[in-house]
Amino acid sequence: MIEVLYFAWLRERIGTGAEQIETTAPDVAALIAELKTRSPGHALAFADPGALRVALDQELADSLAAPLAGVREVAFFPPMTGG
Amino acid sequence: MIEVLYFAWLRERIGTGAEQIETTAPDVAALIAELKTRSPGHALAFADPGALRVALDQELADSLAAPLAGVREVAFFPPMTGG
Amino acid sequence: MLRLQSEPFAPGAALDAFVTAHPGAGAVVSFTGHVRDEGGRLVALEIEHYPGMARRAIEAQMTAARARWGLSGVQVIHRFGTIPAGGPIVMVATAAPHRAAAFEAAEFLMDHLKSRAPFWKREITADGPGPWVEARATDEGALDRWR
Amino acid sequence: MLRLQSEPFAPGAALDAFVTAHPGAGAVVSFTGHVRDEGGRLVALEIEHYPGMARRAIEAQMTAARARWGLSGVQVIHRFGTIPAGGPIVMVATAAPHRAAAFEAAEFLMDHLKSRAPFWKREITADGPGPWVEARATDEGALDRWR
Repeated sequence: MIEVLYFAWLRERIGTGAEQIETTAPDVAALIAELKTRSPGHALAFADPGALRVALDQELADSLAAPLAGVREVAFFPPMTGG
Repeated sequence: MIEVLYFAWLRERIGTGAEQIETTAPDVAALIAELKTRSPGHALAFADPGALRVALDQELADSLAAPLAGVREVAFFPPMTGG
Repeated sequence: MLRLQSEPFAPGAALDAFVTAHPGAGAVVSFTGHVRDEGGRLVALEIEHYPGMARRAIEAQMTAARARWGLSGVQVIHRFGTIPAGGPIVMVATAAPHRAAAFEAAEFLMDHLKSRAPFWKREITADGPGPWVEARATDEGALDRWR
Repeated sequence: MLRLQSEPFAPGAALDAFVTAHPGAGAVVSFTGHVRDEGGRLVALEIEHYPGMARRAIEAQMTAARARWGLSGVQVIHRFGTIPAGGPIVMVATAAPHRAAAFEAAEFLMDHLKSRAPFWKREITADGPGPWVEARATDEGALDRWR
């Protein structure tokens, strides 16, 4: 069981900011493939995964190939616009 | 007649911060040659003219060859240490 | 010191407190970012953030800056929530013996806050919530300077 | 705005006044320079200046910075006279739409104040007036960046 978080327009398209997911996906790309099947909103949010950013346990991941072993919190969001 | 000003250690070596000079020196280098003869303090202050900075009417001069025609205020000082 | 808050802050009071806390520093640089009204078009910005990660990410950036430039002090204030036009969003302050270190460290922190801290801005106009602000390629490119 | 004064100033009050005077600016950078005590060796700095030229030179530098970076505001405060260790010597503030302009303009101004404004610093130790501070080659070299 992992906690999946969504921010900004991902959160809006999916309709929630957090959900608990039961998954055996080995990496981020596989998790995205699973999430896309959950609703049309999910499919829309993940239409272009390359444009998104992913954080694993609050650390930015380098790529969609990052493994999920041991990860408890996965966050998806658009490029950050802080400062 | 021009006003000659001295700052920092030049002022200390010469013993005054300002003097009125009657001169026909055509440029800064010629003025320095004249000033050096005024006292041992002047000679010491101008021992290494290349290490000094000169301002003509409050504008930094590019070189000791700068002409004095029309200039009313000449200032000599060490490299600046503001900020 | 890091403050993440929804409340406004006074840049001057924050600067004076920072200076007082670092009496030996020769050079103090501050950056303050405010909501631009974009010619009257914007009423406010709404800033969403990812609280846990925001704190971790900014603290890591502060630690990196402190080590890289030998800072004697570093402070970041970043707001979230709705900030009206003209209001302060972010403040960075750095203290170092000399000016080059203080300036570079402040720029480093701002460049990282822009593209590597989990905040997202959305425009609020007279008509209500508008589009999410898109990341600028120049902000991402600014990070190249620090690699 | 340019202030040349012997009296102390409060950086925070100066920053708040500057921000208030430039409400549309997205980015405000400040630099404040203080007298370092050099490990307790220094009691104060004595700063001599050339008043007429100081005003002209700094105003020219401010005008150049404003034009080059499209600043919406620029402020310089520079003190002269005797300034005790820890006291503020100089403050520069710049306001611009974006951060890169505000940072660069503030650095430009500080680099020019260091080597192109007619001020001279002398150390005051417990034994009285000490040596005049010598100009650093790195300060002169810093100007190359702006040519």
